[in-house]
Amino acid sequence: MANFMVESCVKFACSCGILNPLSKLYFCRHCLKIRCGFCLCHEVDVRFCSNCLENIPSSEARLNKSRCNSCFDCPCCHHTLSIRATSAQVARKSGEETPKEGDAADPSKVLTKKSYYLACLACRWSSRDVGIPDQISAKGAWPENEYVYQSRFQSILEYYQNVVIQNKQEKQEMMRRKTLKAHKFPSLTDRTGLNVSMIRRQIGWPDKNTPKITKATVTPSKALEKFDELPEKMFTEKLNLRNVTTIEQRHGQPAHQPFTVNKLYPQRKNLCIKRSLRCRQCEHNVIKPEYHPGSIKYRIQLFAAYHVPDVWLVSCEKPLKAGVLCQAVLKLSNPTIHDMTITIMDLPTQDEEYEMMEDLKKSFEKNFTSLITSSSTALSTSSFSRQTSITEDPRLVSKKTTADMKMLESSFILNHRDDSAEFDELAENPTVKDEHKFIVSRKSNKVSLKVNFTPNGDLVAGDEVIIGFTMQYTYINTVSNTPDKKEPQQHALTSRVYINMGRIPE
Amino acid sequence: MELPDIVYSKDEYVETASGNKVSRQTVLCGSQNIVLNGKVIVQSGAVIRGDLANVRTGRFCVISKNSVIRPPFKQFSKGIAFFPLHVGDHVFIGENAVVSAAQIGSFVYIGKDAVIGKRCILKDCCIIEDGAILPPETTVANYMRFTKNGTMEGGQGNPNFVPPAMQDKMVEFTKSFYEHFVKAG
Amino acid sequence: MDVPDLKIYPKALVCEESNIKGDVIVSAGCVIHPHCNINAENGSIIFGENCIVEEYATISNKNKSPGNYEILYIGCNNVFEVGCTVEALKIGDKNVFEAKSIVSNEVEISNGCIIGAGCRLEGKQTLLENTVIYGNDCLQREALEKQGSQILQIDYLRKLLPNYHHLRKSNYDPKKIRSAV
Amino acid sequence: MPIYDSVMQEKPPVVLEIGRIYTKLGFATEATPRFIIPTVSTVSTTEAIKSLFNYETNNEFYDLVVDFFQMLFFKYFLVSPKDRKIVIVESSLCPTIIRETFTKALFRHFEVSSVFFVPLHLSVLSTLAVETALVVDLGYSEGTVLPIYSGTQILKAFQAENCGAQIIHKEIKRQLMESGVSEHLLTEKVLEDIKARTCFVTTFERAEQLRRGESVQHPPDIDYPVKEKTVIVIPGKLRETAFEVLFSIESNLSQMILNSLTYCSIEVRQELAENLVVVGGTAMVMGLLPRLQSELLQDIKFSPYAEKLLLSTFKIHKTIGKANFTSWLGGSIYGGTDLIITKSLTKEQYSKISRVPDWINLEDNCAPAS
Repeated sequence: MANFMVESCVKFACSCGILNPLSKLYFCRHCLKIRCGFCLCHEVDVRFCSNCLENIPSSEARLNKSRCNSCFDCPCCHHTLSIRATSAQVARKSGEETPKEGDAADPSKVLTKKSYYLACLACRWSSRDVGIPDQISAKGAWPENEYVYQSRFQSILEYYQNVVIQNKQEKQEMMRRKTLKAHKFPSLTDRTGLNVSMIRRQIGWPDKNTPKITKATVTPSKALEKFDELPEKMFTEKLNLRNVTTIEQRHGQPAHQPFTVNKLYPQRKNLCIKRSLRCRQCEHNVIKPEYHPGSIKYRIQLFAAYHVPDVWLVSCEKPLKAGVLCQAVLKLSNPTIHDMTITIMDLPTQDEEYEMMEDLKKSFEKNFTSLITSSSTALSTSSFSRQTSITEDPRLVSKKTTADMKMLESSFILNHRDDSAEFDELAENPTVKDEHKFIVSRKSNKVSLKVNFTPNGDLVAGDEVIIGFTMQYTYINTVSNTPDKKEPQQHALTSRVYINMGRIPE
Repeated sequence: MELPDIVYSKDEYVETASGNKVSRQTVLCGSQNIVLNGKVIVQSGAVIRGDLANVRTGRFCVISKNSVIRPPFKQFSKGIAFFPLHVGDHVFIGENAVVSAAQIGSFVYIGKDAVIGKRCILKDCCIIEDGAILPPETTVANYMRFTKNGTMEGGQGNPNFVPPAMQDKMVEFTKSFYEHFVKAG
Repeated sequence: MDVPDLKIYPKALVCEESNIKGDVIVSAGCVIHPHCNINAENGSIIFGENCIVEEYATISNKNKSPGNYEILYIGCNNVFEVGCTVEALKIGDKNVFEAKSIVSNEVEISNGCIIGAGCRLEGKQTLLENTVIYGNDCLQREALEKQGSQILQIDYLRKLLPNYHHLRKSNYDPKKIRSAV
Repeated sequence: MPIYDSVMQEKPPVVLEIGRIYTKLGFATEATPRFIIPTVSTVSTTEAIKSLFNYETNNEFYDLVVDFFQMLFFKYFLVSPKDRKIVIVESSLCPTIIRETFTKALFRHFEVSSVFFVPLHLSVLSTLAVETALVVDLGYSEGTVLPIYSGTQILKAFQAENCGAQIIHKEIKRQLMESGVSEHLLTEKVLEDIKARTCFVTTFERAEQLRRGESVQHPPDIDYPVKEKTVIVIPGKLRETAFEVLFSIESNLSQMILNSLTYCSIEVRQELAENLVVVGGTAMVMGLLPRLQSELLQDIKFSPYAEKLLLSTFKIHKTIGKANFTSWLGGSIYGGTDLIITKSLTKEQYSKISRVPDWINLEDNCAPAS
């Protein structure tokens, strides 16, 4: 209703204690708790290219270093490059190189051929700037800059991998020898190694003598005594700043980090992802987007705004004065299709808040102990991939209220949402007979109410006036996670609401 | 806070049968080529260049003050061609924005002073920040936010940058903008 | 709206709804879109051939000393895109001022430059030829590739715009102007 | 089939080197980092951009770290952090709070399966395939020296001084302000850009001349546009002398190295001096290595080093790849071996002790009483 780009003055406390506007909160249907981006587990769901919107499966993404196959970024300004087509005139005989357009050739022998180059429409960089030849096909094989140290790195890596394995084998060998020595009767036959192979066969290990890895070798780097001195022209020649790359441009190509702009090569575009969010407590998804990169739909979308009544600040008496009673009008709306009974209560005291945190921790610890017992077989990485474990500690709410709010004397009903009502010409007002005094008006699933509060006496000019309350509401759970309970269950849920009423004027 | 009412005088705006509210101070060039699909607000000073190519907007769009909607052109070897510009439903275009996109999806928020370069494609549910500059032919994917610094952030499922329920938010926002855009008296 | 000091060459296209003040000469082949602001109250502005001025573009001759009457010469084939603000001292040929770019009044623009969308250029300086100003930090680089000409766009607009807009009539004899300049 | 192969194919470990200003990140067994990005975090609650190490309270730091890792995994790595193996390249003298916070965020918030801390200086050696070297790391806030002999860090010879980018930026700022450039133009970003694009380390001979106060023909001045605002002149003198602070009295790179050598035992000094390796972003500036060598050869002739050290040659290794990611590369090698399985701190271990075992902590550093 309000402009969502402006920071909302109404914040809800998540179960973990962090304040967020309702639009950033989620509602786990299974725990019946509010969750926020911080206390949910994020997972990479779908990888796609944000330019060509092609879905890229994870195996392919890994193969391509999670970059797009067809889209490129400008090495100069990091904007996406566009593929431009030109029709170049090619002499019929030499069909390989595409000369520049201007080349005048015998018209009888030429043939117009389409060729492509990459151009940036933001900074006007083009692949011709650095001498990359135009390609014949739009998805041309754009040359990749070869990394000179690739093979050297590979040999070093292999060397160390072997060294580590060798060490490990030696250690095992040692252990084996040690245990053999523990035998009371030294076996004379063991010297031949026959026993070993027999035992190996019994265990079911491959019948090979311990695969002795040939001692890996790598030529260690040689330190140099002579270096290239600074070129003399450094001191005399004028440096053209526009030919020198910026740090950002260098870091855009980590492998080469060129100093001059003529070595900037187009970079394959990094992919984007869609995330799914999972409740850490019950392991259910609260958000799961549709696979297709172009889709804006969700397969699971448990936004808090669909389940928790939202609160708006409609108006507030101004100016706010410290220690003086003030009145404000709030509006509540019911997003569900069931009537809600709302009770406005005091916020929990600090002790109660600590207690809540302890409870939350305990519910996690239960899960956690199960992890310890089950994962006694450590090392296996896959076996406990789907288990809850140590998680975030809940926190105290960071904002403190700076006003005393008078609680409403009774609870009230918030009517359910009725989509068809919007189209009804006759906006009939269901007049409730014994309407509470604090209710200003009702309109379909919304209620406006008056609240009174007194900003704390010790507030000075410029201080924020924050009121807070606990809103208890009845919630009908239509999907029960136990199959035997078909009846929708009614729960009384609470959420803590903090409203920033504005500042004490100067 | 709820959106405050924006009150306009009776003489300033023309309301069409389909509920479009168009300021008399707008410049609708080639108005026969402009289609506003209902409940669209076009505020004063806005320029829509229907003369260059067709412009079509969906329902519940807001085209704010002094913004320019200008169909893009592309240069070919033999000449240039202007492309029609289609805007989806529930799109907000901020003040002083310059829009030369080829296509704008639904539930898109374009901040004030933004520049959408030629032939850009804005997919559904994306946000262009105030003052952001989109170079020509940029594609902004769903649930992406193009920032003032020129980066793209967000993505579907990311709790920050773009509200996860962007569709609902934009519907709510443009509808209430329309409801609060009221005639004086 | 009648501007006595506005001189329009034949074959130039000036929309009636454009906002032109002061002494302005529009050479042949120029296209002045509606709702642009050309302010020559401090000193006259002369457009070279084949310039395009788009909506909400503001071109003003911000001559510092009012007594000293200086002319803002704008070369040929310049494009002033939507919402740009240009107060440069001097503008050469084949420049593009992209949407919402701002060039302040101490800058001289040579030829073939592109001031990117939203970029600002302030402070006393002369842009070298083929400079591109781009990005948030208004970085500079040199365009190596030749930029495409705007002639095709002008040809198209010349055919299109008369169908939709009222145009100001050309009121100047080119031969006389040539001797004057 | 060695275990690492299968692990690698499934989920290659991610390798991070989180520097003061730039973070290097990529996957293990890859020859270059995938990205080098500024170490800044977008605070999720306010969407403000903040430097990771610019924090007031530990809790704030934790939140910054969480947001930072969030960005790394979901914007750059594009893999779910859950049950992933992490390699972090870090100085062995990295403050405990940083290490603890990283680990806590990774285990508690991201539920990674293991974290492997690789000592920064040690990891550099693996990229050279040598066992002995004196590693000089020139970062942003400081330069550090740590000799390593036969794969063992000689920690008592560790040296740190403010020979980093920060002091150079300060010097550039000082000189430019002297020449009349107003301070508000000289943001950290501008200073860095001036340094990287125009400055270099001059030759030893010229530096000597400058020190003696002789006049030298400086390289040409450069007109430098500061964003959109104005154009300033970078004097040739600045270009040549900005890096001289690294060889000044207050913070001297060569003396730092020589000091470190004096702390080493006499029999290893020669070998260390012939195996210098300089890494870090500041090491990439043109002309640094020849200059450093000449400075070393000069300083060794004078007291106090002439008496203590009997060295006549200094040799410097050429790093594979660029010097600013050499230590990351070491992490990539370490993460590519079986050590990732044997030497990492696993989730189970962490959940028992809730802290990172460190050599500095006696509880981890004493032989178990038997």
